[in-house]
Amino acid sequence: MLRPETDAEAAFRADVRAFLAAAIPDHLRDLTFRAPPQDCMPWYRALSRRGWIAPHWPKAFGGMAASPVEQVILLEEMAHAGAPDIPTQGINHIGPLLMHFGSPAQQARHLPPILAGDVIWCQGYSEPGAGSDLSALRTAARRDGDELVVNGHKIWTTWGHHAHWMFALVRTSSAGNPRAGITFLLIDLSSPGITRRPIRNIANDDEFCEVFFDEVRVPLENVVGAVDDGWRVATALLDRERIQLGAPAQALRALERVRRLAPLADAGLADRIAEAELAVETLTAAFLDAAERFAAGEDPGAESSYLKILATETTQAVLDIAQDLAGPLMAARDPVRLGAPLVDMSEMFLQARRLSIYGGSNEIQRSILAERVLGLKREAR
Amino acid sequence: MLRPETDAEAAFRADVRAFLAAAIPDHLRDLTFRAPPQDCMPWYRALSRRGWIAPHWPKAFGGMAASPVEQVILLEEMAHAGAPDIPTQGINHIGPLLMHFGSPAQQARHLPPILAGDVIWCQGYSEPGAGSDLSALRTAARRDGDELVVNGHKIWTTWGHHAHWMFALVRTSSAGNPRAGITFLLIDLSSPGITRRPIRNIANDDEFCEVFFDEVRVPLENVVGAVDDGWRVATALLDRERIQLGAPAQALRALERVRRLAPLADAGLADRIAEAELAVETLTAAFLDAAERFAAGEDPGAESSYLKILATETTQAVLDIAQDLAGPLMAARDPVRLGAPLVDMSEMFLQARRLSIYGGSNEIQRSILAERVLGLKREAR
Amino acid sequence: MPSETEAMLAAAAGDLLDGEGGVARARARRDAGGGLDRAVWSRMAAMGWFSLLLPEAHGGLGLAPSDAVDFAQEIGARIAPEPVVAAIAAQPLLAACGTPAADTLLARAAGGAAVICAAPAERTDDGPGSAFQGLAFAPADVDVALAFDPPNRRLLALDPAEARTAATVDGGTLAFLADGPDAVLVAEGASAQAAFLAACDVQRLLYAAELCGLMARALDMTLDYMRLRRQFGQPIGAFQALQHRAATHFVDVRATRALVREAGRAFGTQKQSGAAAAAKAAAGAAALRVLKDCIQLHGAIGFADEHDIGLYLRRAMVLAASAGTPRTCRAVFGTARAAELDAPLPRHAVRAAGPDASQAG
Amino acid sequence: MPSETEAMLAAAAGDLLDGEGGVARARARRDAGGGLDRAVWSRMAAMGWFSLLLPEAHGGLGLAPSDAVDFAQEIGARIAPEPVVAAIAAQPLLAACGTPAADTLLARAAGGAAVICAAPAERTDDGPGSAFQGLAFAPADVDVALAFDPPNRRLLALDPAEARTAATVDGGTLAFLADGPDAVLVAEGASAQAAFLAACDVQRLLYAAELCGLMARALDMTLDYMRLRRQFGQPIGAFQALQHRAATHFVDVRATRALVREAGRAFGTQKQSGAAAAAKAAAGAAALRVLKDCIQLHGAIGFADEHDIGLYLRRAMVLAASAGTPRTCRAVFGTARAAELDAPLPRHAVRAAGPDASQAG
Repeated sequence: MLRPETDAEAAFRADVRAFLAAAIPDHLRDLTFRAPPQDCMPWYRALSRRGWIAPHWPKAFGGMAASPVEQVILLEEMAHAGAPDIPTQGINHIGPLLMHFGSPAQQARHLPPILAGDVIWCQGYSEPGAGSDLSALRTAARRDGDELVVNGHKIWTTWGHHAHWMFALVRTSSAGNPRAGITFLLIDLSSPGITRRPIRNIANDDEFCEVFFDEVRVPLENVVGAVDDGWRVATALLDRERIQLGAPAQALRALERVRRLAPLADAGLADRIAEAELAVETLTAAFLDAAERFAAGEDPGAESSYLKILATETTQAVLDIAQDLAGPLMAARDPVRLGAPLVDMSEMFLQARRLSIYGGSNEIQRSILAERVLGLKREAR
Repeated sequence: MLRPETDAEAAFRADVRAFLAAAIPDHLRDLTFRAPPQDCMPWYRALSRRGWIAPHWPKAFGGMAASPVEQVILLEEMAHAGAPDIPTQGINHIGPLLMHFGSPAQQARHLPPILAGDVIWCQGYSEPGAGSDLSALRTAARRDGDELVVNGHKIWTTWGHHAHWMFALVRTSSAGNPRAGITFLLIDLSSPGITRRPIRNIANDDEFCEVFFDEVRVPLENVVGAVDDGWRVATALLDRERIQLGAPAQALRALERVRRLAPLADAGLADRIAEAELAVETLTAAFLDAAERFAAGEDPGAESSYLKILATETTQAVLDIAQDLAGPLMAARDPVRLGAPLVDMSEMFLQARRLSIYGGSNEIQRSILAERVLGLKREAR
Repeated sequence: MPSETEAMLAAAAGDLLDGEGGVARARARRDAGGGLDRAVWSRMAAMGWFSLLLPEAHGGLGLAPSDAVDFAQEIGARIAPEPVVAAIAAQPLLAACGTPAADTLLARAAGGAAVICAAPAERTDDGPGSAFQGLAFAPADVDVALAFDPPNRRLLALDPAEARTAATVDGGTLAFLADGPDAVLVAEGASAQAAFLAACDVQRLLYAAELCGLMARALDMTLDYMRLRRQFGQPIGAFQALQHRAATHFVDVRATRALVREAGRAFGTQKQSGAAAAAKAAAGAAALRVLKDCIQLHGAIGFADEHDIGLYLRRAMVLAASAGTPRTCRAVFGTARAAELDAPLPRHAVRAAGPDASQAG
Repeated sequence: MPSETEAMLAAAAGDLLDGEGGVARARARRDAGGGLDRAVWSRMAAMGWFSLLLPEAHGGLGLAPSDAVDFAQEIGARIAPEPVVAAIAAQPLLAACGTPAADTLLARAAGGAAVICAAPAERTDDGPGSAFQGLAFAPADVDVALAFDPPNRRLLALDPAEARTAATVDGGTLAFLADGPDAVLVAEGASAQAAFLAACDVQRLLYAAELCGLMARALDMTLDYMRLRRQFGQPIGAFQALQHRAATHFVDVRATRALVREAGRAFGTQKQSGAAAAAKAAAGAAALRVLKDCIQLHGAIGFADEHDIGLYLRRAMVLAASAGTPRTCRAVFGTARAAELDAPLPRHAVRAAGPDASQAG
């Protein structure tokens, strides 16, 4: 962050830094992957007790109502301290959505456990036949009394096998436009009829899974918004999501890798290191700008697709630089300490492939920008 | 070129180098732009007298039937010596086409003056409404006795205002498929009814022009192939053209700029210089490979689109490196000699914008590759 | 989000430049072979443009550099050929010197009578065989260029008309400033150096802003073209491969603008020099990236001089080269960042007076 | 255009590897946590794979390195996990040494009984605080690694089982070879150095070929996927933005393959080391570029381990890091090229014996 900090912000940074130095358990420090929830929930709860688990939540819902600058300070210090990446589906996704679209009962039931770290959420959007094209989803729910009965198959569900609840899109009607007839549903994953199968990713972690639904009964009170109106709810979620997908969380973690490898650099790599610093500083500025506009009441709308592209491709570009710095050890899977710096970036490099695929692939984001923001007309088909 | 040269090839290289050292007039040496034909025709004729004007033409038509290796030797030495870029529409385009599709009378009439440097040709394909989409062309020719009468408007005609003859595509029928009803025509530009207007390019050179046709009478004997069959003739030309568009002529000239600026480089730029050398070596290898396959009888076909992309984007990438090397003088239009090296690349940088637009834009080439070589099905529209 | 002052300044800049003829002026100057339009310059001076950053005590508007970011974007959007940014940086520099020579120059500059610019250090160490030991480059059509001689810590006033020159791709002329018998000593010592380096920072920030305005407008022109131009029976903007490239440029433009604004906020702190260099590095590189593809997206007409997009590319080359190329500025930023990372908390103290060695070379 | 020998060799390699299980072997080894399948290794040895380049006088096939380019491509296409290339380079190296120690090792290697590899110099000068002064990296599951100690010009035989190790992303294990009490001196002096450097050149060329085969197959897999996978009612290969990226990768794959073949022709000339480094630099960089986007073009399934494309990316990382990263190899090539440009005609004399200083560090 280039701007000067106020005294209060500087004090906050010092506070965060001191807390992180003391509070991060050694076995969770400097991880290059997202640790499974059971490993990092103690850390989640420690942040929660300190009041820093939900920086961007309003105070009314138990958040810290952090300013964008405070959010960046937290992210910078967490990256610098090597804090682990925590599950964010509750904090960043379903939490803010319930604040806007949830009933008071839904809010009262679901928000406190998210803050406390007692419940882990996962997102049930993608299906084998509906990835970037969510409107093609086929997991169906039929009405039966006060319940919806769900049958189908979700995939690429991050931490789905560790989660307690899923927020999902299900088809409740097949009439009309494929985007109509979709319902936004909260599903208790301990319900009978649910089978979960972990999927190993290319970095060899079981980070996501498939979830099969066989006559799973979900009470109607778990519908967010109205039945058949889930597309609107989810789209709003996607827009909000994109602001947090644009936070420099991963990019700062990647930059930390570059900084630690910097002592290995010859003169020819100094420019590459400066490129990495500059790229992350640019992303940070873009996030601050967007978050401040959003905080001031502007609708992020489709334009914020640009942040998601920027954040994910910045992270990947920074890890390419880390790869250059690692030299002949770029393919080492184990952390290797040959001299002073620890070479430990290949797992993060592999994990980062996910960033431009998930959360709406960057291809989809570019098409959204082109069509909705730049006014470039789509081909008639 | 990485391969070893035979004794004969090494002798040829020495011969070329000695000739170039003596024969290039000083005022034509090290130009960063394509000099107007009237300036460089003496050099064209000097090469012609030496027998090196048409390296890839067969001996039967007065060429030197040079092997691909000899062609590369010529290009490498010409770039190294700072030889000027000569008009190539006759040598590379209409000449080879007439060898395949021209009548004996057309060959006898047109090939010797191309070799001698007595006649300059230009290409009349593009029109204001038909750039990448040549099938949309509207310049029309109607039959009147033994003549075709041409009306219309060609644009982006390189050296059109200096040329004696144009080979053009004109519409002779508007029935059926837009690619049918096109005729390939040789037009004497001294015919009555032709108006030419030079167009200045972004490097401030009058390198191309518009040509207007108002009731221009062209004898039927100037049709190449059959009336209404011009698309086939021109497409074959495009395929052959692409092989020469893939020659490392421009890339080697750009690399020469990098080499001359290399003394200005700090340690951080050594890798960039090696990148430039490597990129041009890669292009050279690709050209040799394709030219040898072509010489052995393989049809270059659509696949050779890849060479055009590679050659033009390599040249542009090398000039980006030259720009980095030029540092604060990257925007100097005048050649500047501050220390030992002459900084003189901005005009070449601007001229190189053309490469990825002309000769079938690189977007078109990528679509050709995707559809015809990679088997990726086009969207139904 | 720009303040009211910033927005007013920017709007006034746009109005004046549009009233003078907009982009056509850049073309006209190029066609005329360079030269400054003194009448336009006087009107700019009368609007107070060159004393925006001059302290109020000296008769200026006393604004912060960040207040001029949007203003500079408007200049860039219209590729105005005048050395506005260099002139803006000169006045606070002269005011900070406080010497009689500086006061005399400041008086000449104030009314727009004399065109006085700060010329950032671009010392070219040519090595053996060099005929030139230069201090800096400056537009050739200014009356006085202020350049700094680092080894002797002297701020010099030089006449570019006496210098070697070379044409630039935008139709301007660059003077290679060297110390010589005609050089006038304006000030010297550490405080002169600090003031000069601050003027360099101002230029980097505002050139970066100018580049942002330039590339944003160039992209808008390109999008307009993509919506209108038809090929294969459709507007070319309908083709997904082009759409995705346009989206990439939109990301570049937006993000760079955010960085430049953010860098403006660092002025007056320790981070000023690093931030200004970061902004200039990012904007120079992004503008070249975006403009090269804007030409390509225009196709053949983009390569024709008659279309304005080529003027934007050429101006981008000149601005990217001014006051530090992207590589030079990345090096300054990288060095500043490395020093910061070594420093203990708090990272953000108010900037101490004194020269920044990383920029002196 | 490959000769008949080259084509036969390549076809035989493909047949053997397909018969052993193809890509599934790479996955199986990864799942098993590494380790060499000695039975497969013996069958490769029985086919003469490791003595392809061994002179006929020593019982080898006496082929030129360029003859093995297509062969290595077939290995890369199937991401065979064995250190075939390093073993191929070891035998002519041992033959060139001519010492009793070398002859003993050669005899052990010949039948495939011992897995003996040349380990290219990757000396890591770790600076202060380092616990390790390494000579080279080698696969941990070989019996003997041949490494060179440049300051003392000694070719050493080392046992990787005695070395520190680290897992690699493809499931293999890398040993960090250091001089130590168990090192066996194989040969020394200038001729040993020249033979070792030639073995490095062979590895660079053949790793480059392996990378070519790998990326060509990965692109084919991606194109297959693009033709089948449907989104928005169409195969994703119908989307122009993806088509153009696939076309870019096709260009990369074709051009790199041409360069690697061309580099093979330089063996035996002065240009050998530069050409081998050029091939390795280009292939390593291109493979990483292409593979990263192959994952992206596959979308979510590309990020899942169950799809083979991820195995290709991981193998590409290992091969790109072997015998010189792209940056290291560009530096070697750049230095060689600069020396060539300074040299007078003829540029292409037959290579003089003797070490190439650019590679010794």
